[in-house]
Amino acid sequence: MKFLEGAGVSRYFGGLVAVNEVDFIVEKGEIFGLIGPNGAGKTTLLNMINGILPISAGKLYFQGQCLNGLKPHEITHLGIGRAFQIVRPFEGLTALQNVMVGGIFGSKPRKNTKEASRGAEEMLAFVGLSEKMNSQVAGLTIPDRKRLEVARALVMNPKLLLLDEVMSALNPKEVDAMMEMVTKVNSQGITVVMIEHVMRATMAICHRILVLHHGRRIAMDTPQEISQNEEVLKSYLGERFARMEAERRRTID
Amino acid sequence: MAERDRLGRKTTAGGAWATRTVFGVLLLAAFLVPLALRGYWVRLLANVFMFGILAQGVNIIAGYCGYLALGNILFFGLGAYVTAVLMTHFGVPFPVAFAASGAGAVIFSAGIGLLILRLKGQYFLMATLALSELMREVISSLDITGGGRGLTLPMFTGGAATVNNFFYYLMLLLMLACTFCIWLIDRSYLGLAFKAIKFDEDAASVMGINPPPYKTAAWAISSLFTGFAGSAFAYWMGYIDPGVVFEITPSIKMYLMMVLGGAGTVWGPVAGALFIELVSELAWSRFMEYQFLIVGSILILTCLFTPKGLMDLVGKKFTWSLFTKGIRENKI
Amino acid sequence: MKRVLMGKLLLVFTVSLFLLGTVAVRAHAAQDKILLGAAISMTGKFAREGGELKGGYDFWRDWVNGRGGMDVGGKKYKVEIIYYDDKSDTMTAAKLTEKLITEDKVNFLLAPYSSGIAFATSAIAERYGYITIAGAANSDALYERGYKYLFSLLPPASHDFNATADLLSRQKPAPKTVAILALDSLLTILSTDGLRNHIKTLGLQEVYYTKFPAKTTDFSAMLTVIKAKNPDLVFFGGYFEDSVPFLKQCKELNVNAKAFAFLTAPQFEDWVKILGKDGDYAFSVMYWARAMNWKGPYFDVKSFADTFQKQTGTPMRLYHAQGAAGCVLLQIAIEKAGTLNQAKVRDVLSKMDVTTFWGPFKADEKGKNIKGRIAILQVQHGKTVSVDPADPGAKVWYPTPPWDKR
Amino acid sequence: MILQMIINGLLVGGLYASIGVSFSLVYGIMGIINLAQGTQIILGAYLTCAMVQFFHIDPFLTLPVSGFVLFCWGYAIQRCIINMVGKGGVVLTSLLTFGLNLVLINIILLIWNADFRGVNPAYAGKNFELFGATIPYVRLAVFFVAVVATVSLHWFLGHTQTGNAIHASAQNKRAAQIVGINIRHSYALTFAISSGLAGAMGTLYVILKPVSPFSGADLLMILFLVAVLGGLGNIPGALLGGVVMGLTDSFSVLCLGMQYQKIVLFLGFILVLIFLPRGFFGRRFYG
Repeated sequence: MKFLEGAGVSRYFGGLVAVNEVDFIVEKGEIFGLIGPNGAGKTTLLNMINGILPISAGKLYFQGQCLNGLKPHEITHLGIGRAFQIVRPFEGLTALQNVMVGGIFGSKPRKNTKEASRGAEEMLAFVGLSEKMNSQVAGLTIPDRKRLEVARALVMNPKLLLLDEVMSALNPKEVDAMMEMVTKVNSQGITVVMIEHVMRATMAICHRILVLHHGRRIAMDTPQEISQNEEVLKSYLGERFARMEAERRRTID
Repeated sequence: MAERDRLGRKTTAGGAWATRTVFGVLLLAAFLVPLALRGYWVRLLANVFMFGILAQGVNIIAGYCGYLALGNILFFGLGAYVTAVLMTHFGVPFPVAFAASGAGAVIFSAGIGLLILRLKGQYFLMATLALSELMREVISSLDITGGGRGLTLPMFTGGAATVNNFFYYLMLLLMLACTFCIWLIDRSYLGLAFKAIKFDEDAASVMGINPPPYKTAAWAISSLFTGFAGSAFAYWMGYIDPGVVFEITPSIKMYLMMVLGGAGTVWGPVAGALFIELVSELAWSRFMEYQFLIVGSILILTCLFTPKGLMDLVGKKFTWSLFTKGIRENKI
Repeated sequence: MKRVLMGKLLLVFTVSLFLLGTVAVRAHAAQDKILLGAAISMTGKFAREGGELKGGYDFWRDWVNGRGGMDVGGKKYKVEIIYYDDKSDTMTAAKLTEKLITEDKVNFLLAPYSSGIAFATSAIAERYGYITIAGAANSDALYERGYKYLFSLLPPASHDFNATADLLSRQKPAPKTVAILALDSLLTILSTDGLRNHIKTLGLQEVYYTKFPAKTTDFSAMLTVIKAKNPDLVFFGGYFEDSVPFLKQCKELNVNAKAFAFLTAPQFEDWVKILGKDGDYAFSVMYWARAMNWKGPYFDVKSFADTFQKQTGTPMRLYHAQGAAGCVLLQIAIEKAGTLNQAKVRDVLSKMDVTTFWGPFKADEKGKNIKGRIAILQVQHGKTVSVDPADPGAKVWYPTPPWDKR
Repeated sequence: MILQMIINGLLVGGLYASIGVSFSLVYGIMGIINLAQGTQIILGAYLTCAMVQFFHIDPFLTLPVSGFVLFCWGYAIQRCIINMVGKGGVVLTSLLTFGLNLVLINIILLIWNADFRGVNPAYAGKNFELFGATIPYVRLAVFFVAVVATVSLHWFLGHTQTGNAIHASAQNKRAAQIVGINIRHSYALTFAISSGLAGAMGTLYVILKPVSPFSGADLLMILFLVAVLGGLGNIPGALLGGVVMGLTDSFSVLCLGMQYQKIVLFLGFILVLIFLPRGFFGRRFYG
């Protein structure tokens, strides 16, 4: 039984094919990277995994159960947590309440508020937001919001955590902190699927990477292999690596 | 000494004591009003309470859940007609008809809610408006409701003072019950679920909330109290016709009250109802020709400067930047 | 927490402001004044009718004060009227009626416009034992509730159309078929229901009947159906805003009948003005017409219209007269009773058999005016002419020529 | 009779469509439900009445004037007021436009009082026969003007630079700003076009039917129905929505009777919402 498996997963928007017959397998316990240029269908794929978008064709299996046709909350209750790319906290609530929503509703028998409140506080401490627990999220900075987003997903005790660009718009120091956090989460036995444009982080912490281009899978391999895959280099990495290389040389010189 | 309630909001022991005192005094005053004031003011206040109930009704579905049920007057009319039909054609006593009105409204809203609450906000808004128009037309074309001729309910026996006091207390208690209900919701997981749905329905469902049952529950509660208010109104007025109970103006007025007082707050809509009715009263008696201008301007100014309601402003230091905060946040 | 506390304080503030309002009571009427109160539609859907009613009340007040006031038990009282706008809204009207009684402590109430509103206000007046002389609310159902303090100036609404049917059935060539259209509202349904029963006695055949919903502005589909039925007479039970588009669309679709009969709409100047010569030949129900030539204690029909014109500078219209007539009736009853006591004035009213410039008044036990009469007008050359009873030299124009031959 | 019914339906539908289009435009571009739109139409109607009364000109000639006045009013309102709450969401903007609606009603009341107004030019009601059906000239002209307005609006949005700018603002606010589109201006322009159209339609409306300051509320329901049936924000869709509504009106009277006309209409509308929430065309075009 595979942990998470996609077989010929596709999504059409009218005539537009956003995700085109993608096959992939995520093993239990790994950090699985998802990369590709803008519009490659990465977020669409995640949206299908947790049920926000219906799957147009193909099948998705999580621990042997078919995800096709399930509602988002049902998928969440199976143990899949999600952090959004454009952070979507509930603006009118405090940070603590935001996390509590996940705490209360994230698992099948609903938790009571007291228990959830305690769990949420712990989770906020874990991501380093204890001090801002009671402030309205509208006032939080971007890095804080990203942390909150991760906390909201984690508090549901997921078996699988979907992270959508949690490191974009962070400075190098903050990226380091976030990388550390992701590996820490992973070391607790939570499988992670992450979309990330910050190649430094992806290459460093992912065990395997799936590369999408125009909705098609063009590679799925270890970071090492990916960085040498010709097609990947041509369509996506090339440009970035060239830039990275150039930068590296400049610093060396 | 800061403590926290179950949802992690800070409360202060001293503050709570002072609040309770003020609250108790107000409540007591509200119960004693009919002893001190004359007919008109009792009626006026009963009217305010009725709008308080209606505003609280939309507060649950729109203020908490973010679903703009612009046609919520539908349940008011439904409640009024259930009561009127039961009392005139079946000789049912008022308390029974009253209960039946609430039940009717809930059954209707729950049934139809499962269908139309799948719609996104703006479509839901129009669907409710169309529903209330549809209900008006259906009632107009039925025989049992008297059609466009309306229905005359049995008279409430007793003198003018008895009648006024009865409806005053009925409306007051209904409003308090409704507010208490919202207070309970606000403190419980339901309130969190409602607000999560309001702010971002997709995110809410990813966090394990199944929106449709929650939305339907919110609308059902909303319709329950609105239906009760309609039932009491019908008995109070003694005559109803479709034009009276499905009027669109009150429908809009209750939104004005909710937003002015503060959408998604426990007491805001009640404060809004009090404020609006007071202003209307002043506007009517002094500036008859400018009444729409005044009410309209208040509405515009509210939207511009206090989009979160008056309750959001109290206790804050008044500065220019607070004054223009709404505009700074919302302008394009 | 401070915020919540402040919230409560705001509430306290609002409440006290509110209570302050109660203290700011109107300066009470001096002893030698009679205070009357009226909650009337100055805005909203009945603004036009309400406005005219108010004009009539104002005229009567100025007139009576010009004579030195009302004579009650040998003492002259000046008259003052407090007005509120009920916005054509039942709930507001009820509230304001209660305000007039309990806050302003008026001596007598003057009636609002429309049966729907009168339902609510008369219920309140009844509880406080205040008389309502409904000048412009004649729905039969109003008077079936067993109220003691409610009187109607007009004959019951269910008879509204009957006189027109009588008149038209006497014309040559005799009409045979009738189409009846009714706006779905209290008064219009009552009058068309009455008519539907009445035409059977006249040997007319109903070929088409329909109710139409309020706020209908497009009748073209309905007119297409009517055209196929080709009725001799069309009775249209609707108000101003319904009848104007109806008649325009009749012309557009070339639908013609031997006669078009309306309720009170065509007697409004604007109706004739908007429709121009397309309005000619239309029949209108009128509760009062100069040709009726009633003679009353203070005015007869003609002198009332002249005095009104002279005193106010505006031409007299139906609801002016209706409003003033209600006041005059009240005045007669009060002066006859010689007291301001509601119950005693009420007793006088219920037994009174009197003819004013408005016509005869005699209430049955339910308060309906059983002696009320109806006149019929027809629009001729862009003016309303009374054809039954007939103005001097007036003739009924019948049948209506085709639209392109007018 | 069937032919006459179809023609009636089409002609009424044309009028419905033309007033629905202006509403749909504002919703499609800015996501604003303009509750003042009905009263804006009424304002246009009153302007026409006033001009006809003072200058004794043909009502059709007043069309550009009432259109222009409302255009300026619309621009000012959006630029100075509605833009200020633009990001506040549908609740806030709806309430704001409702406030505007009340203010407008009061302005009309102060200038013209509560009377019904109408114009009735000499040629109103003239008609001709075609295959046994009666067709009134004025309605045909109104239908024609409405269709021309809708089509040219559609063309304007699709084929001119300004139109493209408006279009872009609807698609992606941020991106439009980046490429140098003054989004405040293009929003104001959109609203102005919508108001101008409303003013012009007011002229057409009052030639057919009398209006009072409170008629706006009744029109608003028609606006909703037409715009939603065609798909919110979809201009050719609104045209179709109007025609479908007109035909429904006609045939419900023929088949069931006048009394049930509105029941059929609203029931149909709710069913469409439930089963085809994006209208007949979906929201392919704007927003």
